[in-house]
Amino acid sequence: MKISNSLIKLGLLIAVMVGMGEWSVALAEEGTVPTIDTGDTAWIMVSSAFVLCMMLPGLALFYGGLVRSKNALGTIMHTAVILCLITLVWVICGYSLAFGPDIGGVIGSLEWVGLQGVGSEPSPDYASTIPHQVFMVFQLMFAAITVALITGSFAERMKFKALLLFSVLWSLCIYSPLAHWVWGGGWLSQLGVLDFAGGAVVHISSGFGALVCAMVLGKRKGFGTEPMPPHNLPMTLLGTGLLWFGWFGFNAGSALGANGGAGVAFIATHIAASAGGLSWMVAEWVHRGKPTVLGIASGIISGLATITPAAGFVGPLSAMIIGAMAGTLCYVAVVWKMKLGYDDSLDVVGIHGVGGCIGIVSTGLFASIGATGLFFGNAGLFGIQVFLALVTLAFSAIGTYIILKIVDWTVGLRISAQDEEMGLDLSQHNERAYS
Amino acid sequence: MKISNSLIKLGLLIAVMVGMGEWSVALAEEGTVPTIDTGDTAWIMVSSAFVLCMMLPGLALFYGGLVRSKNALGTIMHTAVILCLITLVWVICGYSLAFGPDIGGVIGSLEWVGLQGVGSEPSPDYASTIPHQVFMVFQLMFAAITVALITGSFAERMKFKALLLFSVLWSLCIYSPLAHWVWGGGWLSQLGVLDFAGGAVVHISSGFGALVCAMVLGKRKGFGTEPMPPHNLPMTLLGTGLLWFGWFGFNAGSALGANGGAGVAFIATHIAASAGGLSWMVAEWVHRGKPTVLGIASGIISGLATITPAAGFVGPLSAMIIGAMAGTLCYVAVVWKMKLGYDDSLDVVGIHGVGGCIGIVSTGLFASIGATGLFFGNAGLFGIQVFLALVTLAFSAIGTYIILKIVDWTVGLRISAQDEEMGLDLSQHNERAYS
Amino acid sequence: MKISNSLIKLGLLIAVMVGMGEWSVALAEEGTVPTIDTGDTAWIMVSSAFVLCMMLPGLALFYGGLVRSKNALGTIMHTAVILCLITLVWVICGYSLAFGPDIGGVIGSLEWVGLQGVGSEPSPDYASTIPHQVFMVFQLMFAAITVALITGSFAERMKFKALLLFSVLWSLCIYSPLAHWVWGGGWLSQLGVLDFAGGAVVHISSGFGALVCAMVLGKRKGFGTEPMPPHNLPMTLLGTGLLWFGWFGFNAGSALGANGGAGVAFIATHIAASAGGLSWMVAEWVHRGKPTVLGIASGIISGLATITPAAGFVGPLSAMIIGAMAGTLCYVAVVWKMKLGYDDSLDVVGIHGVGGCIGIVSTGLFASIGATGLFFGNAGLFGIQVFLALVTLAFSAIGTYIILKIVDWTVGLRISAQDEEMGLDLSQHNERAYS
Amino acid sequence: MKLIQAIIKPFKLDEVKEALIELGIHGMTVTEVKGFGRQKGHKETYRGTEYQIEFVPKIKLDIAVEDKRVTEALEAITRAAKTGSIGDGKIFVTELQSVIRIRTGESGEGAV
Amino acid sequence: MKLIQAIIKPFKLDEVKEALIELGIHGMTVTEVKGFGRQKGHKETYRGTEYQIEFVPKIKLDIAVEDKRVTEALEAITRAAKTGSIGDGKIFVTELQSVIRIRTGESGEGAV
Amino acid sequence: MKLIQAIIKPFKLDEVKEALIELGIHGMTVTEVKGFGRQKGHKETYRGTEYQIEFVPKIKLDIAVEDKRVTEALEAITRAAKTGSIGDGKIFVTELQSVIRIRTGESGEGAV
Ligand SMILES: Nc1ncnc2c1ncn2[C@@H]1O[C@H](COP(=O)(O)OP(=O)(O)O)[C@@H](O)[C@H]1O
Ligand SMILES: Nc1ncnc2c1ncn2[C@@H]1O[C@H](COP(=O)(O)OP(=O)(O)O)[C@@H](O)[C@H]1O
Ligand SMILES: Nc1ncnc2c1ncn2[C@@H]1O[C@H](COP(=O)(O)OP(=O)(O)O)[C@@H](O)[C@H]1O
Repeated sequence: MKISNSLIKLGLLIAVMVGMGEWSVALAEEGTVPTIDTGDTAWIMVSSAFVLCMMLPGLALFYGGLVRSKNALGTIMHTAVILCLITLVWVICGYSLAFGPDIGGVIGSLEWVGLQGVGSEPSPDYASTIPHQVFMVFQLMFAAITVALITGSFAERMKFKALLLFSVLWSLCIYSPLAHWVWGGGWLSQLGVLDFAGGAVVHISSGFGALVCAMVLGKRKGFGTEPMPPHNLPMTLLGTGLLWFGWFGFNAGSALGANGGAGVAFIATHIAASAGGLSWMVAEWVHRGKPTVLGIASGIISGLATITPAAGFVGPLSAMIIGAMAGTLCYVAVVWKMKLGYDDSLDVVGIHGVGGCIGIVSTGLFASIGATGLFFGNAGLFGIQVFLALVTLAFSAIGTYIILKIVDWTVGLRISAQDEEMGLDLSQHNERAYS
Repeated sequence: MKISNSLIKLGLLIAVMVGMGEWSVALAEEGTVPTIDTGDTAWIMVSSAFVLCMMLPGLALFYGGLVRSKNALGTIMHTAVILCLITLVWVICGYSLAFGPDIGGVIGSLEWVGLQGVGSEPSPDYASTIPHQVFMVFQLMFAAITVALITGSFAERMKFKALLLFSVLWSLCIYSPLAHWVWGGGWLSQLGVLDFAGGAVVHISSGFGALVCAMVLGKRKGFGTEPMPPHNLPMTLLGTGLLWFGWFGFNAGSALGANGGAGVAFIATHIAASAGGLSWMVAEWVHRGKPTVLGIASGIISGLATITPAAGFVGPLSAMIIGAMAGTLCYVAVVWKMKLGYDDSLDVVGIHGVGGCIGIVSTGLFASIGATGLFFGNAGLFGIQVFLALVTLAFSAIGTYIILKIVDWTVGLRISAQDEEMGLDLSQHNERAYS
Repeated sequence: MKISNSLIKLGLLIAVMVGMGEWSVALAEEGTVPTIDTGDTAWIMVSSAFVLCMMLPGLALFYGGLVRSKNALGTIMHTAVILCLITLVWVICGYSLAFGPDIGGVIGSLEWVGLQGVGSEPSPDYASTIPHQVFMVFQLMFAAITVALITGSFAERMKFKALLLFSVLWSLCIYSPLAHWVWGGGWLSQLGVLDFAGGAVVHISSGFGALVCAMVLGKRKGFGTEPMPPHNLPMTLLGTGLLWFGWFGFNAGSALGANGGAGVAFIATHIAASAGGLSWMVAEWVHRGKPTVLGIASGIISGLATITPAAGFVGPLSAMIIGAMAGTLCYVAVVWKMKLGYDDSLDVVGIHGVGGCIGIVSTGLFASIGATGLFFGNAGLFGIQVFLALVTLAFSAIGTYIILKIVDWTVGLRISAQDEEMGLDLSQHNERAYS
Repeated sequence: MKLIQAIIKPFKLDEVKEALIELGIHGMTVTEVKGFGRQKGHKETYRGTEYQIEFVPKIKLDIAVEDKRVTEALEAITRAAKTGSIGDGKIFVTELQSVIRIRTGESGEGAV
Repeated sequence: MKLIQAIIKPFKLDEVKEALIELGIHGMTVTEVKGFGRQKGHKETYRGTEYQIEFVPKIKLDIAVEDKRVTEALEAITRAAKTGSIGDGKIFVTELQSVIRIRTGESGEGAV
Repeated sequence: MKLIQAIIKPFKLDEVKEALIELGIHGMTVTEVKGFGRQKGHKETYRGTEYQIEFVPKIKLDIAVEDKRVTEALEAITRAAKTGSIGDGKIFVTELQSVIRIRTGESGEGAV
């Protein structure tokens, strides 16, 4: 009796470890076959679906509500077509470039082109308790949403063909390498950078790509002189809700299992979103005299974007501070934009670019779970994180610039003034949003 | 090699046990450390996200579609800001008051302030197969939505500052104590009351709080004389769908695991929603000559609210009866409101108050799974349930009255007549929903 | 005591196997008691909720946005009331007819009427790792959505009473038998047909039922002469996103567990949706000169409908080909409709009917995982699949015709010309969508 | 020059437009309006509360025509817009003092 | 016959309608318009950027009345629509050359 | 007093408003309308079916002006609203018999 009981206890002990990511890795190292855990698999499939929901309908409507009604469909289309397109790009070669067997720390090999060798067994390299294909599709969603985020900066004026070409090039030349460097075993990961769910890979890269887009494409006709109020804020709030909802998959899914680490990321995400929403609201209240609904929505997204790299590494109170900083500083960044004079139409730079930087740096400051940041005594991490932010920013900005030039020379970037007057919906798609 | 292999197999064997809910309970009783089950954890994280989705965008749009367009954003804002605010309140001290170590059956201690001691291990007291933090965030969603429900009663006329103060006070002084009494080991739970997912804690409390709000704030300008049709019913139907969807997390998540009990709650929830929708539709059809879309939506919500306390305790046919009663009686209650003459603008009393009461009492009648109600031979439970309904109702009504008076004395409850004419969106937030 | 311990160990052993999809089948055959797996249960509950989300709000808004604004609510109502009604029908006897103990390969017995015997233990016949009730509710969602899909063909002109009667009859007389034949152990399943998640049972049956409806009800007033543009395409795109999201539950949930097979279905679903969206967009671009937003949305749904029967049986590249065929051929079918002159108002035939046929046949061609199609050397399966498509098509078409005649004789099918002019919202429901 | 303002049932717009085009009148301006008159509106019901909505959707057409074509225009509109049931609408005619085509600056009959 | 065009504050519509009905005037046509005038509009703020919105929502009423009732109609409208604060609106009166009831084809005063 | 009704391209509204303000005309009423005329509309495509939409969004401005300012007002509008391409719109002028300011009850030129 006692012996069998202790055996059971021992087993349980082991079982716990199985539940925890690190052990399965250990086991994999011993050469055993990793096994699928149904709970982890369920969670990552759900998380993948959640991230899809962040894009379509989430981001599509968030952006769609912010533009003028003559551009509502064209704006939604950006996210929709990017989602379809990057899915195929990722399956064909994007995944292999990002996560395939490493070549010199720089890029993944083409071994997994067309998902060859990406089967329903766990991968030996990533997420040892879920099917490799599920890991692949979870990463696919990240690849797609990153490109979609950028579209907010050139809303209401990009040629549709240009959008297609830009998206494919950007995904292959900016996203896949970056994902490889940070998550696929590349050189940055070897330096020990921390990016839990994509503060650098997703938000800094899209945010500063967006800045370059806004500068290269130029202002919208009438920007700064005529009011361009959002045509449907309830739609934007709907998008906000779906983004928040989906972000649980984005961040807590990045634990790659339904374990304690996922729980840490889940609550950090939720708390930062709330703190971000409130702090933006208060900042605008103080600055402009009224709390606004678009303000709280923007603050929520700022909080979510900012906590992304830190989610799995910080406790609830740190998350609250990070979220509060996010809402305030992103608000300041967005207000400054008007002074700098570029037309980042839906504030991708101010929210994702600035938020991503704050998040990456904050990870170096506040990390206390599974890593140690400056405030807990490890100055080294802070330096590494600042370096990560700068490298990502520079790589994305320069790469985006080159890609835009290529697109401009080939198909042209911007629609004609007359088409802009008419709106994307009629000029690019022969459709109207509302009849 | 072989030895380590067999050890691993043994470990796996045992791991399976972790997968089985009953076992971990048995084990916990033997005094062993509770272990995380990935399936249960996945389910409760999903459920938490689902309940978030019930609020934003769910409830926000459900309510937002029902008001006049000049108040659309202000109404959505109520839910959004409450979600952010109560998140912080809960993290800082609400959770500790509700679920922290019991003080005399009345309130939780402040031991868990700032989530101190709420870690990624299961709590010894609640939900032994999921991280304590995940249990905490699941409960957080309940705390937030309860306050948000109330806002329907004073829609289109509450000062924004008053809303903020009211929400914080209500959550701390009404919700946390009630949650403690019923779910946190407090005096009501010691009496043996049954409230599976919040018929009393969530629906009766918000519903009768709402009644007092409607009475204290008074009618909207023009109420009863001019038509105030919902400005966007498709938006309300969207909200209905998301509420239904999220309610699976709310109710089946309250099983705190992905087990047979969750399945029981899941199907009871679904059946009661359907029966509620149809019965309200038929009642209105008989009464007014036409079945309405808002009617079926309202009936669905009535069914969902009503089954909430009973979901895990009743079989499918009982759920059908409870749902059918819900749709009919809530319809009657809502029609009566016009006669009583108070302006519960979005019918929080008629749906959540009345529905909650029916549900709590029905649990005492129909319980047959894991508990026994009157119809299955246990009159005692029935009495206890009626007592629970009355205590909750009285506590919430009186408490809400006091809080409203405090808010009125400090920041004032109601916007000026001119602001009301203008609408919340422009007067409180300098924004318009549609441009 | 020792014996009980060894028994426990034995149970555990078996439990492990249960955790692994393939094994559980073997065990069931050996007659052991199936046990619940929390990961699988979490996944199927989530999947059920996802399919609910596909209907309300998903399909309801997808369809609602496509009609004219005077019919917006009436169209949403179709899905809402069908969801409620078929839920009760299914619980009362539909499930028993479809999945109850087989009678001669033709129909399920009435043994499980009112869900008697459908408990929270796994069923011995279906899905041995999840509660039987959870399997039942997952199937319920399929039953409901199938009927709801049809409503697109007779949008804007069906009497509400007729809709109710039609739905009940169709579900009982067409859906339940078909589900039994293919999934409930009936004669088609005995032939070895493959229908992973409902290409025949759901899409062919609703698609060709819809064709008959469109023909019997006749054209809308003004069809072909006056423009009937969609009144709210952002709403339709919102629906598209929610359908895509929910379809992960529909298809990957049909693996009935969170295992490798679910992963296979998940990625096939996602890839086919993307390929479908792009291929329809390109087809329309070539044909009409502009890529459209409604086009990509329609292509996404075509891809999803088409991959449904194949999802668990095909690899990613096959899924891409199937999706690409779906988008192109469904576009062609929809354009042809105008030539054939029937008014399938929201293109149920062109998308679900045609898509379902392509999918069922493609399964016979491309199956390579757990089954072998023509392209992998097994011509037999191809023949069987063609047979399945034809049988389903004929059964649904004929059955629908008879049901429509019965409904016409009893309550009448079509609203008056004046009511049609006025719109469903005011004439059938005394409501307006927007005020 | 006269300005004809016709208030008609919305679904008659296409027929009226065709009738005018047949007369060679190729310009008009359309406004969505709500009418109040003999035609009673409709009932709406929200959560058991009934509202009588008295305003009925109508279309207002503004058409500037040369004096000599007014009679035939009025006849054409009346014919095309008529259903014979209450609520068919009204036509109002006012005198136009001048008409200008913005594009060219020309005024008078040629500007229409 | 005269055509009265009254531009009023939206929330005054019901009162004006009642006032006209009391006079026995049972027909009117309502248009949602935006007004620009002495009444300043409002401020809107989106992400910290302020817009001054100068156009104010108004309701335009078109009412055809027989000449003899014009004065009382104008008085009734003025009384009912007045709040005394800036932005109450204007009333414009023009001469109607003819009025036709489409349903019956009748014209003149009987058509109103 | 005259009532000027100008039908213009929507994006010209601001310029026209500025031009009028420069003249000291500080009141106007704006209606969203659809125009039908020489300017052909646009094509829309839904699931492969093409519709020719003949109605084009326009803005209608109603401006009451004293007689003496009519000419300059017409000139200002024409200048500001002109793009030179088809569809620039029309201006209609009618005689106003009286104008009342609701707030004060005053009528005539002072009421504008
Ligand atoms: N005196 C009026 N002034 C302006 N518009 C009117 C007047 N009377 C009727 N109308 C318009 O004509 C429409 C039709 O009038 P109504 O009295 O309903 O029917 P009928 O045209 O058959 O007499 C009304 O909805 C309203 O828009
Ligand atoms: N000259 C004008 N022509 C046409 N409409 C005018 C004119 N002046 C004012 N209006 C209309 O009357 C409304 C009220 O005018 P406003 O100057 O704001 O206040 P008040 O009526 O108190 O003088 C304006 O919003 C506008 O719709
Ligand atoms: N006869 C008319 N009556 C009323 N409005 C007219 C008339 N002709 C044109 N319009 C209005 O003027 C607008 C511009 O007219 P259109 O013929 O397209 O171009 P243009 O002004 O360059 O001649 C039309 O869209 C319509 O709103």
